[in-house]
Amino acid sequence: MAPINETPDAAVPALTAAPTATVARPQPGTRRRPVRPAALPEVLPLVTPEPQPTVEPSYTAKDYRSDKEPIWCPGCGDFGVLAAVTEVFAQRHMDPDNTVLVSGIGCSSRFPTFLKGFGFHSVHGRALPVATGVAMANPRLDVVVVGGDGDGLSIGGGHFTHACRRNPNMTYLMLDNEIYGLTKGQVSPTTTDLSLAKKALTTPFGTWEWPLDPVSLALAYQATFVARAYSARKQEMVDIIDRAIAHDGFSFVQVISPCASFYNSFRAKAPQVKALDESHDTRDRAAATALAGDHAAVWLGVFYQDTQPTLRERFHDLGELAQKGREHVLGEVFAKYM
Amino acid sequence: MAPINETPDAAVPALTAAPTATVARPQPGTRRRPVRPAALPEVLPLVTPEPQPTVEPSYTAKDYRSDKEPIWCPGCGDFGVLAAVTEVFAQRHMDPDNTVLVSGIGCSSRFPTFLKGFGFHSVHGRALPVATGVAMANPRLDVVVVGGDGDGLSIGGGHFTHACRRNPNMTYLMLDNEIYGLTKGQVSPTTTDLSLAKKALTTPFGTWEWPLDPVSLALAYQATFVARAYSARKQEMVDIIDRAIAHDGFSFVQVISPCASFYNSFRAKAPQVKALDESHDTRDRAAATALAGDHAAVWLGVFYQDTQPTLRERFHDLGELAQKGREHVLGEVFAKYM
Amino acid sequence: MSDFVVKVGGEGGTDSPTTAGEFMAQAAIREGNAIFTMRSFPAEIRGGLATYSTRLCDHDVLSQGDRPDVLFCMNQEAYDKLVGELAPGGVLVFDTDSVTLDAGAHADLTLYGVPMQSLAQGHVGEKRTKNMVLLGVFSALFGMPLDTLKQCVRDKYGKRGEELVAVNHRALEVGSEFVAESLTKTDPFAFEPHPEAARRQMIIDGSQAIGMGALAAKVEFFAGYPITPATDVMQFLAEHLPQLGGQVIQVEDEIASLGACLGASYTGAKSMTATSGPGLSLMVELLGLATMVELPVVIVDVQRGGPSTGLPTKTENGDLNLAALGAHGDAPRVVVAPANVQDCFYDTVGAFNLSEAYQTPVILLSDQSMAMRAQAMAVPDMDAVELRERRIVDGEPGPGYRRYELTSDGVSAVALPGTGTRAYHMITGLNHDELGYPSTNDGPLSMAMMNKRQRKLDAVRGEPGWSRLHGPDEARIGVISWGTCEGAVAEAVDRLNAEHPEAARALHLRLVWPLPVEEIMAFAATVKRVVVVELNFSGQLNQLIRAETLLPTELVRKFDGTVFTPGEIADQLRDLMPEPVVPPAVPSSTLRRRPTLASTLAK
Amino acid sequence: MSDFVVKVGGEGGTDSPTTAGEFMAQAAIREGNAIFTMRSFPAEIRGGLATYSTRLCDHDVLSQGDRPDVLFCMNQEAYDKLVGELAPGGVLVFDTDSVTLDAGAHADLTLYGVPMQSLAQGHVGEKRTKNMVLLGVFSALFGMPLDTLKQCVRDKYGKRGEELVAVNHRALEVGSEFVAESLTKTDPFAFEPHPEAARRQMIIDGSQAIGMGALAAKVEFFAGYPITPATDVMQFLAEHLPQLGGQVIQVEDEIASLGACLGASYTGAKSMTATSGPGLSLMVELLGLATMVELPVVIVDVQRGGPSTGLPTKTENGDLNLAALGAHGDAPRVVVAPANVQDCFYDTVGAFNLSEAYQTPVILLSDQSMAMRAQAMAVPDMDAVELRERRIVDGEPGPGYRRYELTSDGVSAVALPGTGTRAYHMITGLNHDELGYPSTNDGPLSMAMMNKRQRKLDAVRGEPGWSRLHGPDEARIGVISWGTCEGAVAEAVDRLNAEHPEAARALHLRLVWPLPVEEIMAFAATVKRVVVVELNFSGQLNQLIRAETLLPTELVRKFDGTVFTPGEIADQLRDLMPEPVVPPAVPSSTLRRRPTLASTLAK
Ligand SMILES: Cc1ncc(C[n+]2csc(CCOP(=O)(O)OP(=O)(O)O)c2C)c(N)n1
Ligand SMILES: Cc1ncc(C[n+]2csc(CCOP(=O)(O)OP(=O)(O)O)c2C)c(N)n1
Ligand code: SF4
Ligand code: SF4
Ligand SMILES: [Mg+2]
Ligand SMILES: [Mg+2]
Repeated sequence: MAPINETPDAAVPALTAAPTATVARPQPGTRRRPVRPAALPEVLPLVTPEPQPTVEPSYTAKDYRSDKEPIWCPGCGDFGVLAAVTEVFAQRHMDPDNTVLVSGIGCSSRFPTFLKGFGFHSVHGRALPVATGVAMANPRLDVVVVGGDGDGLSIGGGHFTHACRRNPNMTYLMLDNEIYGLTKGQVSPTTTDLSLAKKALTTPFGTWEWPLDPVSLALAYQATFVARAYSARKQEMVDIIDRAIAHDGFSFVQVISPCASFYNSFRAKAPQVKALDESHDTRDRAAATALAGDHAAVWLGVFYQDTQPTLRERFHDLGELAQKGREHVLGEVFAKYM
Repeated sequence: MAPINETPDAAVPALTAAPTATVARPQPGTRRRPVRPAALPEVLPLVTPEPQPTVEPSYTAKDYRSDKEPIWCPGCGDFGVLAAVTEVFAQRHMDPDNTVLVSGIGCSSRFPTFLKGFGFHSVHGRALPVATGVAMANPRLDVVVVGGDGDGLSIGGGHFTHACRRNPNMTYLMLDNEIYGLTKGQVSPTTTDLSLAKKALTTPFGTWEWPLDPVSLALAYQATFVARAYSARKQEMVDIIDRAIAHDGFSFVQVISPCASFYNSFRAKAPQVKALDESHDTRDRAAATALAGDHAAVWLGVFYQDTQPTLRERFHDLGELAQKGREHVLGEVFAKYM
Repeated sequence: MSDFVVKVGGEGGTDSPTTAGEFMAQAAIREGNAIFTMRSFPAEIRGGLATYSTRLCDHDVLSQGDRPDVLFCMNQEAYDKLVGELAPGGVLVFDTDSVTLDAGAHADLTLYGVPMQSLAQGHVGEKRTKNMVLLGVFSALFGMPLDTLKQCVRDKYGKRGEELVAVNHRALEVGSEFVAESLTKTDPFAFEPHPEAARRQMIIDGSQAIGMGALAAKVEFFAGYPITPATDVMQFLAEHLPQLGGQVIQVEDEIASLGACLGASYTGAKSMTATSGPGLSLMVELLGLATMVELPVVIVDVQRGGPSTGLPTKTENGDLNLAALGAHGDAPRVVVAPANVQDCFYDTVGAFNLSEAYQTPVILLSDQSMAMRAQAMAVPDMDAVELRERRIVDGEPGPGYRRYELTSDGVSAVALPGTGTRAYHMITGLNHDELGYPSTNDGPLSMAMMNKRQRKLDAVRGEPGWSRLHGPDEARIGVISWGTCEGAVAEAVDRLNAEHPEAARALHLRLVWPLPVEEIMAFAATVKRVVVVELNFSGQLNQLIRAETLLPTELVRKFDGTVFTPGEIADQLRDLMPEPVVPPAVPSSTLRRRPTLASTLAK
Repeated sequence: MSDFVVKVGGEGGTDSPTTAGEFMAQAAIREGNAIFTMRSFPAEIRGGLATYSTRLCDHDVLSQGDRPDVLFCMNQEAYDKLVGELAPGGVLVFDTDSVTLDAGAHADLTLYGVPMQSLAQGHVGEKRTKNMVLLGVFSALFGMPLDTLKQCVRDKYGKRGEELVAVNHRALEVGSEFVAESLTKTDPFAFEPHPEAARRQMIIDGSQAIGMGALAAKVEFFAGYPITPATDVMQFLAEHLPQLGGQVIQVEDEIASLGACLGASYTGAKSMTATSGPGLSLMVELLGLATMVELPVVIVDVQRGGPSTGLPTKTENGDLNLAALGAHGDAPRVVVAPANVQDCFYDTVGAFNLSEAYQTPVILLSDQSMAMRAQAMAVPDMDAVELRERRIVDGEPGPGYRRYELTSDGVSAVALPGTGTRAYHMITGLNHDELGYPSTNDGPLSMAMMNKRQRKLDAVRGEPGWSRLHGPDEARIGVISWGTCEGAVAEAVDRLNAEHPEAARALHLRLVWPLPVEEIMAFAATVKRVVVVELNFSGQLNQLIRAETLLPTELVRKFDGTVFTPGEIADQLRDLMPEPVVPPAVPSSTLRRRPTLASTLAK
């Protein structure tokens, strides 16, 4: 997503981004498709270009807040994420008129309410399909999806897979508190601590189900930007989310954001989290996968990034292919069936 | 799943299985749960034990066929899988009375129709939840799930994730033809070949979506048995499926089973498939993951296997935990609310 | 006779008004009174205004009543939002430390100011006992024996240590003493203890009652996905079912919930799931499958305000259309709806019975108000609870076994896997033959199977015991209701009959689909005008009744997220009252009467 | 006047009876005749019996007719399964190489044996031209000009080379010559060419027509998931929409389909998805969301036989309940149902118009029979097609922008993201205020919003042009129908009126929800008895009509997976005919009549 005060095709130096190379994934035989050049198309397929409004450069983080006060519990990790997101919006001079926040249902999914911009608070687990429609129909919009671990990995888990492999241009922040917050505390697919699980409402005797790691999944699903941040480490979080929004394609950030009320893991997480080493090569998916599954630490930072054609470019191509030497007006379609 | 002519608790030497060690996955900090001992409980929680009928030892592969002729197209890969499955059933002396085949919708999902036993042909994408209910409610049954790549990775993709991490005792055969067969040819999440995709009905200009690899996903989902077979290599397929059924827990086999009518990839696959090296350590998830993502070949064989508590054992434990020092009759429950 | 409504309002997280209300209700039960409670929660996850209201009544109670007679306000928000609800001549008790009254208002109210905050902090030394101070005040002002409250406190906190009990007892006394020393009672409300009438009863809410009903029906398998206000059912069963040998699993979504239940049911296990509207919407495809393969399963829908995410913490009886008719193609199924906590227990047993006996999915429609409401209920006599079981194949029926045999009652015997029947067969959502195998090209066979499924439902229509009558045998107006409205309807009917004899009578349906048409026609023949009362926008039951009976009904509805009060219904019925001239067209005696459970209401 | 039905049956994979049928139909159009076709497929993925039937008529045609008059059997299975369908006095043409007739049967039929297989193999040298030999036989026996068939063949295969054309032409001649040399025509059926009346028309099926209608409505976004028999709509749009600048995406399931459409619609794009019953069942939750957030979207449901997986290759009009009422809570939405291929085009445009104008989801119910049926249709005059657009905010409305302003017609202006309005707001499935923000504790507001949503629907009820009348102005029997039954109903009505003047008239509804109650009442006032004809088990429209009008309707239904024939309906109507004594109770002239499109039917 390009900041709106630049023309969309200009190259935007990401504020904190590590060098992002165009990495060709291995392509032997017919098993993988050829990689397309990374240039952006000049013409967008669907929406008539609208004049791009510019935002006051004086917008500060708090100007990106709506006038609604968050209804989260005191101490909820989501407050930190909200602060980081508004700061990223400010430093990227994002235009609220051009920003669409999409969410499902959950504490974290209340996010759009508290931001200035356009918000679509849909139903539980369906944020990604909705956001895909938004991003496809108007590729000039900056689309940010926010939701919980339950929303994204339990009821919505089937959509996460396909959003990653389609690579639409949007940023997905999964606010992972390892619990269902809004429904007052049940285990989620990421719940790791057996003793905490026992306090959850529907598993009084605990649960043994193997926890899922969202970063590992995004990597297996071939996402082109995969990162992990921690709600209690703000500047790092700002940097990571900034890079995610700057990424051209689907960017996924697992934000560890503990629930103060039903599964407060701030204390447990603090000693485990560590920033990824500078030397980690974000173009190396295998290394990223190994680090994601590493049990020695909960690594924070950008695990993986590469440049692949986005859904928008693919559909642009498809439109061009379709339009070559074929009917362009309705009458010609009719004529074909006579 | 134990063959029915032995008592369920007896150790069953798998016919062709490599040595399966009890591998403890790494467990640092609170991030992972302790591994439980692998012993099977004596008492099963729910169903009153029924006398276990034994099957005629003279049952041959064809005795496991129902009297319905498959309605598949001539040349369909699924015929080979059917032959292999009946052969495995015969060599394991499985009791049809104790065998439940569960499927969704698709050409491959017609499988239960052609086998002797109990079959539940449910709706598109829901075979795994249904099978989980079957396996939980009567843990003595041998449960085999059969379905397509669309059924299991597209509409049913969200369930696949959770079936793997729950580790119910069942075998899931995904008959992967990289296409939607029953609906006459649309791209599926595993479609790899761009030129074939263009011939698919709903993508006349091709598709660029990154194909999913079922084996990689099952590994990321923490499945305890992950394998790949090829419909045109029967004995190997028999061996793999046999080991899958012998596995105690959730066993996943991707069976490459080309569609003769809409995406005939027999020719393309033949030179790509290769049996995994004998030296591959099936207890090494990282190595398995690397091989699954390998672009040099389509490896066949057992990628990974370990022993973890199954859903059945977990619920047994849970029941024991629950029953310790608590009410065991309804009256005591009532009393608690007075 | 004493009968008044006490409401307590305060900050959910800190004032804990709900705990005060719960002790009030429990003590009343022990003093031989009847109660009817209601809770409300704030939209915030934590904090915000929470309320608890209890109707205290020394005779049987049918509804939550009209407006609160006594209001305790623990903070300013409670005062601002709730004082307008008070009945004329009511009593306002407020925390002088945190509430500022509107100057000059409330001339018609009795006001008692109590420095609850300072009493708790200063005299008890523990701010959090404010709700106990409040209870002490309540005890002294309205005559609730303090010892009974103390005993309730001991029973609840005893195992957590004597100190906790002591500090709470102290707070009760502080409140009570404050009244004795500083207030003079000027209002007419008085609690009347009847300890001699007290029975040992459970105090449970609708969701706990559903859970108990499932245990009583010998449920074996429960799969669910959390959703407000249905999670409590799963929570109850997660705690108790494993101890009785069954299994409870939280799965990845509502589709998986019902899928797993169908799988479990296929092996013969009694299976259940519980959800609310959005979850039921997701289950529609599998509900159709359940009908088609004829698998028993009970689906509890604790209805909340709709449509869509709607009003998750409010109530509505708005899922009837979906429950009865939500299917592609015609997929007959059964819908039952309890009217109160006791029904929640017995109708859950009934739902399992219908489901197993007819091999059909049964949807049980509870709602948020029932789930949030505690009522007293006598411990069920399990010997009197009849359980019905599935028709099962025993032994080996031989190779021609017909899973879907076209029997005269539509019910066919099931061969379960793993039970030695060797009756191999498959079940499928495709049209199938009697053996169970797909058949998609045989029109007469598909019709025969459709008729078979409907035949079962037609038999359910005649199942006895699923309705209740209230009021005289004949009346000018006849009210038909379903869901949570029964109590308010019954009270409204009583009031009208007190004004004019034979003004009104009521028929309350708990089997709502298939519709008991004969019973409705018989009822209609005893009245001049039929009015349907329900808690949704479009009058969903009303439409079904009109379609099946062509009765020119009137509709009284409410759809603001709250339940009816008896007064609201009585007012609307008065407007609809026909002139008391002509006798009913058909003499009621000529119409067959079915036995009803009228007398069991609120017993 | 010529009017007869020709059916061709053979092995789907090898005999290609469908291709023969298609050429027959196309040639008939070019010869100025009207056609009405039907196809059937085997349950097997490949192979099995396939049939194609064409009614050939030198005047307008309303339905597929009753039974085939002429049957071509290309193999034994076709003979075994189809010969019983032939009308008495019909003609059987069979392949003597592969069909053995039942000895002694068929005394009432005209029989022509043709060695199709050997002619194709021996005389043409290409076994696969058997269907062309058949066409040559057809041409010579029934008078279809051979040159026209040849031209059709050239138009289709020309670009694939002269050789292919030549071999097929040769086969046509071989067939035709065989008749001239070896057969003597003894039957009465004769095709009457009217080349002078031929218009240039499209021959398309219902799904192609829906796709074209969407293009005409300027659809911009389509997301879908394959399902029989709806995939054709996606397939059509996948081929054509990208060329007109729109997007088509196949997503992971039906929930994602509707989710993506709602997202696209949120940006202002006209969006559509297409599915069949099982997919619609999965969409129920998001349909409720669409109503709640007031987003336009068109959902096509190509109905197939239900319930559950049911009869995927058969037809039914059984999804009306789900489409109209399938929601938790009350979620008003619009349901329209075309009756023929031409409607499929215009009603799709109409569906988009209603959807955008009223900001509401619109479900369009087509069915398998319409999807599989080719009809001729004049090229639409796009200048005459009116498009209605969403009420959009232009410029900057300022900070108080109310997305859900409570307007008198219920429609509020939308600010789209990215269009410079700066009208920041959110939309949510929760109850919300006029600004769009969640509000879950304000009863009057929730009620106002519910009324707003219903207000829009009430306006839709009055939209003109969504019904058609057939028959005289008054009649003894009045038939109301929806879906694919119209043609058969109209023919049945004509037959009855030919027997007795003013015997029957018909009202066909294409807007089925909200129900046009006034129009139905006006129609009912012109007849003595109202009969509802529909293609499902429970009479879904019938129930809705009864609920809303209390009319004592009769139901004529069919649910074996096939469409009605005119004869079947006529038979049932005769049984229901009331005695022709009393005039209608209300003089019809006193009732307001709405303009209808009766005259446009099948023009
Ligand atoms: C279809 C459906 N099922 C269930 C729910 C209830 N529900 C709301 S939010 C939620 C889970 C919340 O957990 P998560 O997504 O992790 O978000 P959090 O509240 O923890 O931020 C559930 C189960 C719902 N709204 N809709
Ligand atoms: C809810 C629903 N959506 C769509 C369909 C249509 N459908 C049936 S099978 C199928 C996909 C088949 O592909 P796959 O699962 O790969 O099985 P295959 O036929 O290739 O063996 C689809 C889309 C359906 N039956 N139900
Ligand atoms: S419940 Fe947990 S996740 Fe939800 S707002 Fe409260 S602290 Fe945050
Ligand atoms: S369509 Fe393909 S997958 Fe289906 S039966 Fe035919 S060959 Fe097999
Ligand atoms: Mg969470
Ligand atoms: Mg497939």
